[in-house]
Amino acid sequence: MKTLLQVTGLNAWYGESHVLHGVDMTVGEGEMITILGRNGVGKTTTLRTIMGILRERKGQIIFDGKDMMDVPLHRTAHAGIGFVPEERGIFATLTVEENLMLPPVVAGNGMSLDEIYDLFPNLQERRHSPGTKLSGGEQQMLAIARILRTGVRLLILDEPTEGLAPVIVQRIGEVLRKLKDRGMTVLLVEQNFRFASRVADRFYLMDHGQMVADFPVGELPERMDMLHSVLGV
Amino acid sequence: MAQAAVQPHNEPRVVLSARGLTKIFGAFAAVKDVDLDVRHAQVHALIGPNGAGKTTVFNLLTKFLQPSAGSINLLGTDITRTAPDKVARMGLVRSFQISAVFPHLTVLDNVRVALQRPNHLATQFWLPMASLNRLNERAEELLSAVGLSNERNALAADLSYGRKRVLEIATTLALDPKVLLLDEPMAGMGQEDIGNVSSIIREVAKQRAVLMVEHNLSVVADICHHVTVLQRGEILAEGDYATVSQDPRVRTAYMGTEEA
Amino acid sequence: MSHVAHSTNSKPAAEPGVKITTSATIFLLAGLALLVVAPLFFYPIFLMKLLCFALFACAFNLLLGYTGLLSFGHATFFGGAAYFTAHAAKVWGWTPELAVLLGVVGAALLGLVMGFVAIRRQGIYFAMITLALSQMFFFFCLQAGFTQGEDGIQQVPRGYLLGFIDLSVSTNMYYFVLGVFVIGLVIIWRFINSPFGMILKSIRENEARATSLGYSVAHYKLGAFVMSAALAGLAGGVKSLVFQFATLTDVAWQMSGEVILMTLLGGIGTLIGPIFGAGLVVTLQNYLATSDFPVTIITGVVFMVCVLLFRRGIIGEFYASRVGRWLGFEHRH
Amino acid sequence: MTMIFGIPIQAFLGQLLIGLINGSFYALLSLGLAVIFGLLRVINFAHGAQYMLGAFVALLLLQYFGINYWLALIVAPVIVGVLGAIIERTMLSRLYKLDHLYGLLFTFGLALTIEGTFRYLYGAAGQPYSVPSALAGGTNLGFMFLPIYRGWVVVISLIACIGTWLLIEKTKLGSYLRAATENAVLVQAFGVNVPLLLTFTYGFGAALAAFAGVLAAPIYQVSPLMGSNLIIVVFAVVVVGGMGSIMGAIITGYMLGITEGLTKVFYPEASNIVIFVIMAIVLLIRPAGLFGRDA
Amino acid sequence: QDAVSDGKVKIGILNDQSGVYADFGGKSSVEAAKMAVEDFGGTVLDMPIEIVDADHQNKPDIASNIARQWYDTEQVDAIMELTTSSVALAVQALSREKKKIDIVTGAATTDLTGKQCSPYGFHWAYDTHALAVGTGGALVKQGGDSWFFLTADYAFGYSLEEQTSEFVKSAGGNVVGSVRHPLATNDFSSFLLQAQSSGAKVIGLANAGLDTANAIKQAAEFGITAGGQNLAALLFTLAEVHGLGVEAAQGLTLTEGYYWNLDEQSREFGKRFFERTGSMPNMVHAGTYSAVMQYLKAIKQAGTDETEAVAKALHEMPVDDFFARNGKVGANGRMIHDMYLLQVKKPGESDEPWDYFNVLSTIPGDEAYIDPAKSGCELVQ
Ligand SMILES: Nc1ncnc2c1ncn2[C@@H]1O[C@H](COP(=O)(O)OP(=O)(O)OP(=O)(O)O)[C@@H](O)[C@H]1O
Ligand SMILES: Nc1ncnc2c1ncn2[C@@H]1O[C@H](COP(=O)(O)OP(=O)(O)OP(=O)(O)O)[C@@H](O)[C@H]1O
Ligand SMILES: CC(C)C[C@H](N)C(=O)O
Ligand SMILES: [Mg+2]
Ligand SMILES: [Mg+2]
Repeated sequence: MKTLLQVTGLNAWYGESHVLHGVDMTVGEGEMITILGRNGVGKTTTLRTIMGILRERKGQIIFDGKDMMDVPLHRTAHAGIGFVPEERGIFATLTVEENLMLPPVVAGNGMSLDEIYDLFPNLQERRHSPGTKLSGGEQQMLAIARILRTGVRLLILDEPTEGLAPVIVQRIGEVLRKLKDRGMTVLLVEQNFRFASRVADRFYLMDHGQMVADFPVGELPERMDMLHSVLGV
Repeated sequence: MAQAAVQPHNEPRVVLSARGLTKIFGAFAAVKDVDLDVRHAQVHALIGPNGAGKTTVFNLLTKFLQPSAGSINLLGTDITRTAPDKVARMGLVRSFQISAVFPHLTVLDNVRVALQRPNHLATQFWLPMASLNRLNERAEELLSAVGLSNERNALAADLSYGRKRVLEIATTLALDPKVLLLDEPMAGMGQEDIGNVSSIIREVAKQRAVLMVEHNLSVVADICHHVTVLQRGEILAEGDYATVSQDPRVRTAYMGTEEA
Repeated sequence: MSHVAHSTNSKPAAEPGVKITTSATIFLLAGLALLVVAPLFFYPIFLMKLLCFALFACAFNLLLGYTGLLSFGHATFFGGAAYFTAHAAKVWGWTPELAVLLGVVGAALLGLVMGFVAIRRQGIYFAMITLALSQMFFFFCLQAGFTQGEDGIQQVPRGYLLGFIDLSVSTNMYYFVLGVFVIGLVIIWRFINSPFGMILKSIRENEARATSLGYSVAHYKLGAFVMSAALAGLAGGVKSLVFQFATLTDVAWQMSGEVILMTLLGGIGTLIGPIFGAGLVVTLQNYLATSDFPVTIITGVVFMVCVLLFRRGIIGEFYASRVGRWLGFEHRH
Repeated sequence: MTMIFGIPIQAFLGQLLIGLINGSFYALLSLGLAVIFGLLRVINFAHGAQYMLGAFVALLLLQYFGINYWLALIVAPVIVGVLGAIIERTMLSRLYKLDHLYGLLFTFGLALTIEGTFRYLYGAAGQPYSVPSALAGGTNLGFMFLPIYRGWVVVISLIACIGTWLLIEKTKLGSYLRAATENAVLVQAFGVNVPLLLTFTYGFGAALAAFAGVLAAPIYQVSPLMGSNLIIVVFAVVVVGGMGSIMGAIITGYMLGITEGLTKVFYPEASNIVIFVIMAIVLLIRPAGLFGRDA
Repeated sequence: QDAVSDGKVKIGILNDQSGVYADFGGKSSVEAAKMAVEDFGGTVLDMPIEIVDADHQNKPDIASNIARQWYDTEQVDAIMELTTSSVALAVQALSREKKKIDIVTGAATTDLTGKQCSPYGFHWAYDTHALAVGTGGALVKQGGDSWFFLTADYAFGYSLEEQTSEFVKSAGGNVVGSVRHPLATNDFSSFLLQAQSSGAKVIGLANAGLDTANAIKQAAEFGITAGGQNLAALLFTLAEVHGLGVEAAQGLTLTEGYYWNLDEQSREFGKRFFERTGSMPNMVHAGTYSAVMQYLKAIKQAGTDETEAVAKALHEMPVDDFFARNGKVGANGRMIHDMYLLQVKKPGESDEPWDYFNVLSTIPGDEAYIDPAKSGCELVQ
């Protein structure tokens, strides 16, 4: 399998606090990876640093053979990475459709508006209402849908199921699998362990700003003890 | 509040109570009609999924946010319209979800700033700084209680995340609050700190009420006498941990089906 | 809660202040000695102007440097006090010390009113509001009878200090100004190194936390604001006696800008930085007053350069420099 | 003579109209400030200087290149806008990471520099710029004699305000702008060149100021200090309006202009300070301003 | 001891060089002073003569700081020009305290030789009284018997308004109102509207420089002149007419103490001045030349530059040059000379550039100026 994303020795800081202490990880083309870890261990930070949002960083990030460390934030998307933030980032002053149309298309293989509305009929229904009038689940759909239009190759999702009803969680699980079938690579941070174990091919376990373990979904049963001690699950 | 005054005789007295607490942001109700009774000498946990409104409840109780509806009563006084600093002076003190220390003050000074108010040494602009030295003894006591004595001269900014949380608890205790509100005090703490802080909380709760938000369910199970589960701004369940954790609604909404 | 005023990585850090190192003491004494003999070498009026502005800048810095509040309206206190003092000395025939005292009290009251309105907002809003309010005061002075409009209060008598020291004698006036300056500095020093100052510092560091500890942030800010206004008034009142003049120049917003420049140039949040800033600006102005080249351009460029390149100011940079640290001035960042 | 509140109705309506004209300038300028502040979180102290620059560029274009008013109305804002963009790119953009106060201080220095330079080169005195012949003269409205040019100012500034509002509310560029106002980092993460957007915004805001400056030239003369006092009034307008909305800036601008005009009728002594008084009152009652969203 | 202190005579020209009054005097006044020094021969009593100058920006405090510094540290012997009454009063008071001579050509208030006169202070070119008599008188004579004033809000404006009002009233007219505007106003529209609705026949502009020019322009814009009301530009000179353009200024009546195209003598100076500055002189420029010249002559006559002696000579010597005909200096320091009532020509009427005025009449000095005995100056017994 071809390596799409290679992260080596990644360190990151928020002002004076050092949050990532040498993160190493590899994401293969077409893989679906889930990062597990307790609150505050640096999962979100890892995603934000890879994305280039957090720029107080050291280390190496290679995406598709390209060194991303000096790429300005607004070029990251054009390189093929899409980001769905934890807080979803729906713009209050924009309508649903404006939100949907906001991110520029970076490659030809993105979904069309029709396809997206097919996938998320709720959004079509509410396309003229302000973004923040949506329910939490709909907001999450919108946040994902928004990126699907752009045609990125690596989708980075931060806790896509947070605070969502199980039925929506299920729907999102289906969508993610569909995307995987289309060959999209997904990097996911997830607290919802059950959900993660249903969709992921491989796991990274994070603690204290580092990756402490890495194993495929098949090894899950024998790793339960470790997960228990690190995650408290 | 009339209802709050009526209490079963076997329960400790209610020191902080909210009735019909509601907060509406624009069109969104972050907190809806929440009733809460926090009792003396008890640790009360507020749990629930992210975005359930826990922090908002904290902000409302401490008056950092003005409730859209409902009333709050602290130690028999209605504080629904009272300013936040006044509430703090009345004995309701909080910590923050994101760490809240004075980064460019030393650890000792952080605690001393907190001690200044109860010791009436805050508005004297004519006294020298040395006048604050009489707070040192108490400050050192607090620091050693939380195990920060060795770092007393370090800048707060230079502490690790967990140590900052510990420092924050020390400054909070310095005010000798009657009701202590802790927002995720264990978040980001190492295991050794968690044990330590758990015992501190247990200790301080002997003479005061503690309300805490906490995702670490083993801590909740361990030290909390009473648990309120919040979901989408509303109370989903209430009771002791054993009861609440068996509630299927709580399991689906918050704990999931896995064992904690 | 807004944290505009204290976002950590941008504000120059607190000054060494609390501990007075030996070298600081030596510098202080040397500086004082220099000021005592200065009139032998320099034009006393120039020195007095310098001292007045230095005190003004220090008073301003008390607010910006130690509370994180950028006031764009300090001309109101400086110029307002100048009017009060001048009026009392000229029209009512008060002795200079009483006239100056009136200026201080007047400035403190103005500070109370302006502060009451302005501290409702933070950061840039605070700056804009103080600016607008001081512009309002400017228009008031333009129209109020006792200020004499564009003419200003002219020929203010310097009078007799305590009724017997003739201040129209330049040397007497100089030592009077020097005395006021030293007293002003001592007050400022005491203020920032007091229990009150400690709370101010903590408010600047983390306003929400200070509130949660039970400190009424607004009252502390207002206290600092009034103190700063009163001291600015002290400087303004004395200045009106030095120049025997009180005019609109002193209440105009450009004056507020000037004092910001002095502080920025010298080093925000350092006790003595503003003195150097004021010295530099006053010297420059003096030098350029009779030349063709307008002061504004230089002022503006210095402003931009300071903001872009050395936000710590002269003294701040010095503290942070190797020599500064070697001499025992630590500068935290 | 018909009286209203003991004032001749003519004087009343006349001052009302003059207030509206002043209000047009307040609206245009506070609009530009609001646009810049919305995205950059910078209080553009140089706004007054850019307004002055607009007038001066128009004057110089006329003097040296014979470019008339109509062309200057477009060319001058473009020149000032580009200048603004250059300043943003090379200097202002370094300050975003810092406390917003530094942006204020920087633009303050910029204002002093620009005004000082023009004062040095052209003196503090104003220079005449004549009303374009097509708009010369006036028309008798019955209650007052309205110079056509001033009528034009009201109309065109209203158009410019509405145009800007449409640009921001109804276009793709506008949606980037609005989104970036809410969450610049995310918009950038989506692949929008937000730094460029910021540069454009600053340039656009400066151009709006310059546009107001060209409009003002025939009325107020072209003088290096024409913007320096105006800007403070506009700050007050902005504080009253609140920083939240574009529409808020526009409406407050007109409203306060008219209020000021009316004060001149009823209590002329207070006309210079009425806006500041209103500001203080609004702050006491609604600290976020009339249309402001942040509290 | 040396007859001349510090081995040189140093004259300071202190005026507005960049503000609303920059054309009125400004840098050109400095040039005029230099011309006088050159014409005098560059030395007096064998000592060099030096001119220094500074911009006081119309701010009395700035002016008095500069003056103080000049006197204290730069051995300046006399300060002249002093545009703007507030400045002139401040500097005259300081000069009196420092025992130095000041000769005012730029400012107008009669207080300089009235309540606030100085034994070492002289007022050279014109004053508010002369303007009231000249321009005010002319308009009253034309039937302008009800006035509304637009007044610059400082000493000069008050003085001009007061004296013109007195004049109007004594001629049987009345003043229906007045409004004060700050120095350097750029929008007069609401003031003009007030003037318009007052219904006064004459709108008296008790201001100067660009303020007047702006008011005139905007009055035309609002159809005020077309509506039958007359404007009285009480202080308006060649420089402002040039700035405003004859088109807009045509027909205005004004009073000056000098006009370059009056006769051979004045033309000769005008031409030379034009060559050096690119513009024709008004009464301030010419007056400054005259004042410097007279001051040097006085030093020569006194044989010293010591203040008392020079002041005495200045008081005693008659003034007779291209600027002042039959000039004499009163005990209050007022230099009394003839003034001219002028009217701006129509656009077609000018024969040559800068030929803007028709001379309506000559106002004899004794009529134009207050009798020193009645000036209220304490120095006049
Ligand atoms: N903007 C910030 N400034 C300072 N510290 C921050 C900031 N954001 C996060 N942190 C800190 O960095 C650490 C890592 O945070 P991060 O958000 O990456 O955790 P996480 O693993 O995503 O947690 P969660 O499961 O709660 O989302 C935490 O200690 C957090 O408090
Ligand atoms: N100022 C605000 N304006 C609008 N909505 C808000 C505001 N503050 C909070 N909310 C919303 O209110 C809801 C409750 O937020 P709150 O912070 O109280 O949640 P929480 O239970 O503390 O969650 P967590 O466990 O993540 O801390 C969220 O949906 C949040 O987006
Ligand atoms: C400069 C002058 C036109 C002003 C006026 N002469 C005065 O005395 O103030
Ligand atoms: Mg996270
Ligand atoms: Mg929370």
